[in-house]
Amino acid sequence: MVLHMQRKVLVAVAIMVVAVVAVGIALFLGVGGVEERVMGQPKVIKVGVILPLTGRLAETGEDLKRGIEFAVYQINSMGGVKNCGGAKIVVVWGDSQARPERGAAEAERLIVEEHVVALVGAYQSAVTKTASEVAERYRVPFLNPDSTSPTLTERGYKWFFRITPHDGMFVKQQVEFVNWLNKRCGGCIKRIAIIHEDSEWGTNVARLWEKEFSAAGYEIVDVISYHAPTVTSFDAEVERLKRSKPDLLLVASYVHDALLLMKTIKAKKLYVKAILAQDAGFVSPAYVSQVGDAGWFVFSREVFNWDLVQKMPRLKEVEEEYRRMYGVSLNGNSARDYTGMWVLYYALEEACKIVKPWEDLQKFREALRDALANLYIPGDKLIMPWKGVKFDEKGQNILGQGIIVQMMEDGKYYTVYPPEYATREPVFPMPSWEERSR
Amino acid sequence: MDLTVLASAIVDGLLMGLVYGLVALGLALIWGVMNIINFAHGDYMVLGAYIAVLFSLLGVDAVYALPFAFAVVYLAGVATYKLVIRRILDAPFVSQIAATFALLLLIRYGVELVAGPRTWIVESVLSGSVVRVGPLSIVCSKLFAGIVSIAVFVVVYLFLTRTYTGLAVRAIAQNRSAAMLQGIDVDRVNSIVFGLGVGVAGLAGALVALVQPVFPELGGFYCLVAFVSVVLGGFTSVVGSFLGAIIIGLSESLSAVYISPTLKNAIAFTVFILVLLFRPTGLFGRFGRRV
Amino acid sequence: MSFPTQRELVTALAVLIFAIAADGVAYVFDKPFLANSIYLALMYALAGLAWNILAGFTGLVSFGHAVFFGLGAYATMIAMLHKIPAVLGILLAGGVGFLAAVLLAPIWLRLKSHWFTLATIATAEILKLSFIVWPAVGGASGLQAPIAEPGEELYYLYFRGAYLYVFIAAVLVAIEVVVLWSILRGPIGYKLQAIREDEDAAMALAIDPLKYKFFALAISGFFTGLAGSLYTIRYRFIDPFTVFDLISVSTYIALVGIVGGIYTFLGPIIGSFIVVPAAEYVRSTLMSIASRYAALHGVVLGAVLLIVSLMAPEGVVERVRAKMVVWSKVVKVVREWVVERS
Amino acid sequence: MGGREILVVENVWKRFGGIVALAGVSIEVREGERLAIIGPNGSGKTTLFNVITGYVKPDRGRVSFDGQDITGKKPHQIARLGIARTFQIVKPFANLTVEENVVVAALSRNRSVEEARRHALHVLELVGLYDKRNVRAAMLNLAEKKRLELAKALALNPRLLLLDEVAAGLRPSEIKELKKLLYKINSEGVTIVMVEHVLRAVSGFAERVVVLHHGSKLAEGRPEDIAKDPRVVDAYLGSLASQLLEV
Repeated sequence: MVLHMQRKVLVAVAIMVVAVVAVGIALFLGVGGVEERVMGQPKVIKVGVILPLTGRLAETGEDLKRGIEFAVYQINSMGGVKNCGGAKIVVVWGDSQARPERGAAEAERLIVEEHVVALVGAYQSAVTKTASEVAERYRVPFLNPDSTSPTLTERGYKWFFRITPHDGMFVKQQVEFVNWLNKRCGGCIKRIAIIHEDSEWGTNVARLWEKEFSAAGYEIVDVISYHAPTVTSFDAEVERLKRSKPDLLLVASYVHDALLLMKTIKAKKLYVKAILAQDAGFVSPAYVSQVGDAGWFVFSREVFNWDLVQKMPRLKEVEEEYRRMYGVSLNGNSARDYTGMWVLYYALEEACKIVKPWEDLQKFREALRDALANLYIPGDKLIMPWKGVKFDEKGQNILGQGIIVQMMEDGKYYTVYPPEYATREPVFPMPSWEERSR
Repeated sequence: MDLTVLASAIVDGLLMGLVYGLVALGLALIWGVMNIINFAHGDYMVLGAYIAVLFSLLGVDAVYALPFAFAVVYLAGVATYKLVIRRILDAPFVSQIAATFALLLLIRYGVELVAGPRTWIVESVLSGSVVRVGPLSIVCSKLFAGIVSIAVFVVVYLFLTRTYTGLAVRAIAQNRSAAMLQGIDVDRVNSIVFGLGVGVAGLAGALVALVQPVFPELGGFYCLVAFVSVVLGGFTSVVGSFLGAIIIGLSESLSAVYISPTLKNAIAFTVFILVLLFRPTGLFGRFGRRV
Repeated sequence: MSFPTQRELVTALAVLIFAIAADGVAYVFDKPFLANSIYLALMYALAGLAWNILAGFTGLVSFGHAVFFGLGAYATMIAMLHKIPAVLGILLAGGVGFLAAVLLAPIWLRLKSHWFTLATIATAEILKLSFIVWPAVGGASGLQAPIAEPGEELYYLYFRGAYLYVFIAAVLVAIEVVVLWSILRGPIGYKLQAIREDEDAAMALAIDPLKYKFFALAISGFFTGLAGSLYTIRYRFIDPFTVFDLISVSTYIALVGIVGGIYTFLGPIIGSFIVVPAAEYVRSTLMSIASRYAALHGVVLGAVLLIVSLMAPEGVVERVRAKMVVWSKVVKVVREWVVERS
Repeated sequence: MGGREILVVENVWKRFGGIVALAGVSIEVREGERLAIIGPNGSGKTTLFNVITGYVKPDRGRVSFDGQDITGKKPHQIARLGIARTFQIVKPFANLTVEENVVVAALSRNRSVEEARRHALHVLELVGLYDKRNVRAAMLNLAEKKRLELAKALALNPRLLLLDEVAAGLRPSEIKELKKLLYKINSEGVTIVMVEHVLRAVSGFAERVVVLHHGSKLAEGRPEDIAKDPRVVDAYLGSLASQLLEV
């Protein structure tokens, strides 16, 4: 009996070894040979879009998705990609669930199973990191409209293109903005304090702030970090800020910590001449609707603002149609992803001149990559407050820029900088808490 | 760092510690009586917080939500006991962990399913106002939360020491089979204890909603803090856990100022492991044991 | 009873062959999603088996195996960044997991039951927070491996799709299965189970509990470290939030063990191949029916766990086996009855 | 009778909080002897066993086994030296089969599981549990569990066997059978020390009886003499009247 069993085990192990070796050889011979089959139906160009459609960022994902959908709707109703015989763009969605490894798996699925010509996404920098790595591996263009971590374009990728400005560019612009403000009050801003959440984003931003602002001659008097998922109180931190007496407070926060911080600043009556936030929590709908007067006169860096319609005729048109379709306004997220899809469209037109995706998919992807690398779109064709779109050798759009907005007493943000887009004059320095309660 | 910052950190730590104490107290009570670790404890707390959110959405001041938060979560606790906890009282340790962990997932994501993943802020008459004591400014809602915590703690303490049911609870904590022999309806008392334990946490949740924004994962952090407090307090001691929670609150706010806000939880956990190693009976092991 | 039987070994290896076969099918039909699910299942099976040598055989229930998983993931990543071949990186991950277990043993093993569990959770959280503020390992930004140059694919185990990775994972699990199986059938298996059942009684039988717990913890750390390296070689980007996560790492590792059944050697493998693909499937279908509500996934997971812990606390494997015993008895009775008649 | 001293307990003290469990107990056990230690509840019998087997560290005093000082050694080290014990509250490995339970013990003397299993089956035959070898230990009744406890101890091949109330809870017929078994074991050269609550359980078996009371030795001698010793009667009376009736 025992012997009998042992023989069974031996046989099983033998089968296993044979199977393993066989499959192994098969797989190994096949490495690199994963050639995508030619797509069945012509006249369609498939684009993969990876977004956090479920999970913690599902609400943001919804916004981003609308931006993409709307752009695709406009492109297709204008007659599709003309150089490809009016082929319609079809979006295949991938859900990152806000997790890096899911993003990678979805990128793979879209490339291999769905045969997309390019990937667009993926909002969070960590997810963009893994998803674009997969794209690089498969030699598929990855167009990123919405991640701001500077490291993304420092990796030397050849298939990665970022449309949005990154945090480094934003910070440089913020320094310019503060210089500009400072001129208005005769150099009243000298001391700067920073408070930031401690994930990759907040930490990077704080590091850049420290570097750029000290380089510009400001004194960094305090840098405070906190762990957003567990923060329950800012009392000690605000007390510390009161002591260090900064003229300007720089903040990088997510939603609930931003709310808690502003409420605490109000309750403890911490006064600084200006507070400048790095969007994120400060421009989220949940923050704007709930912060109340604690959030008045706070500046925030933004990529987009509702009042830009007054300054940009093209945006006005798009915004009205978008509102008719979805019942909500464009915001920084939907506008950037909308722009991303249009940028891709211009590149598709160029690539289609060389080869059609249904003739040779991989060759088309290469053509698309080249088209993106050589692309120039002037600012007046965009709905973003940018000078245009042009990628440098790292794949970063060098013509993008941010704007600075300020929350006024009606609880809405207004653009105050750069002057050519401003709809209001900045309120600066902030009125004191005593003046406000009157 | 000067004295005002220190004093402010102490006051803040103390007040947050009192709220932590309410969460920890219920955990210790359940643990002491049923010998069950309720991994979902923090999420029952969040239930209470969402009741406060609901009140403010309906336009009622969230302060009035406190008794309702307690009552609703108490009932939820009794139901949980009857449906789940009762069946795992004598189950292997792994099943107990798995079951309460399952409760955690159910409540946390159930809440997210209903209320969405967004962050809510609760307004009340107290929010925004400040009490000034010398150079210190104390946020009113936090002061209120601290005072209510003390009051609730006193009520629970009196319940355990002065009422018949309280005596029964303590008898079961001492020796379950002996209590059963004396004719105590262990099952009924257990259901009360579980309801009370999570109910107090629910009340703490409503208090938390007054002082900080509310979101579905909020409970995880409070639960960990409660565990640490309970360990500090000598495991099953209600009084000890309450004191332990205050220590955690203080150590947190002080380390946030003097070391690093990111590491403040790491410090709490380090304290936790050190206590387990060197004072396995907790800091207040003998004081107020099993009360 | 709970000793690994030969049938279990055969079944385990059969599951692995099946996994590789399914991987082959996924490859032929270009189904990276399927291959990825298999890969994840193997990764969790690797860690789950390692977890279970503690929980099932020694009675130490850890909810902090992210410690070893995360350290293993970081070890492999750092090895890769230093241009060390990935195969060595994987071994290094095992070594780091082993070392971490050895260093933690004096702390963890002084604690029992709940306290052990809590200490494991706390340790994982401490590590996570420390890595967040530690710039040398990338801090909160995490680390990403560079793209391998053509010709370096084998050196860095850099492949397209999950297909070849599944193969690597299956080999690692197979090694683990054979190693653990032979260890647990021998004297050590008996002694570990004696410790799990009653430590005092085990001591009276000349068993040094500390020695064997230490052994179990070290082995567990080693293989969980390997599982962490699987994460790194496949996804090539890690950060403290992902690899030290309480839910998607520590809890999932325990979950596959609990669902499969902790008193059976096979449990974690079966559990992993039930839970992981099911969760992946539920997720991908949920997306299409209720895109906003990933929360439903959490609720479903909670419901499954609750049902298993209330209805089948012994795990799925034992459940099925019990059913099969009943069934074979029925068959036997019927057959005898038929034989008698004829 | 009359071999050399195999176990020497010298002036052992143990205090738990405010309670003195052992107050300077000294006992010598000779090789091959059958010794019984009796005493009323709380007289320190089990604590004494726990001190000898290393589960409890004495505050003062010394325990030596076969001329070697074993005070402060760990239980598993002491078991390895050849002292086996049973527990008053039985401690079977509930989820293992009877056979596996004994194999665990036999593994302390055998390298391979196969050898250990052979030895275990032999012991199971001896204690009469052979037929139950494939039953989960949790399924046994109390008498069987006590026999399993004994089997585990025997599988260690001990030189000294410490039995903590093996007779308690058993029916008279079962006790008789147990005694027969113990005689047999003893005749093979194993020294036996048993702790019992009452004298009757050890009469006719023990060659010598030590009476503990309030943690110190009250009397020592042959069973017949002990039964008549007025101090012993007083001790039992003093502790609990009803217990006397059992004597």
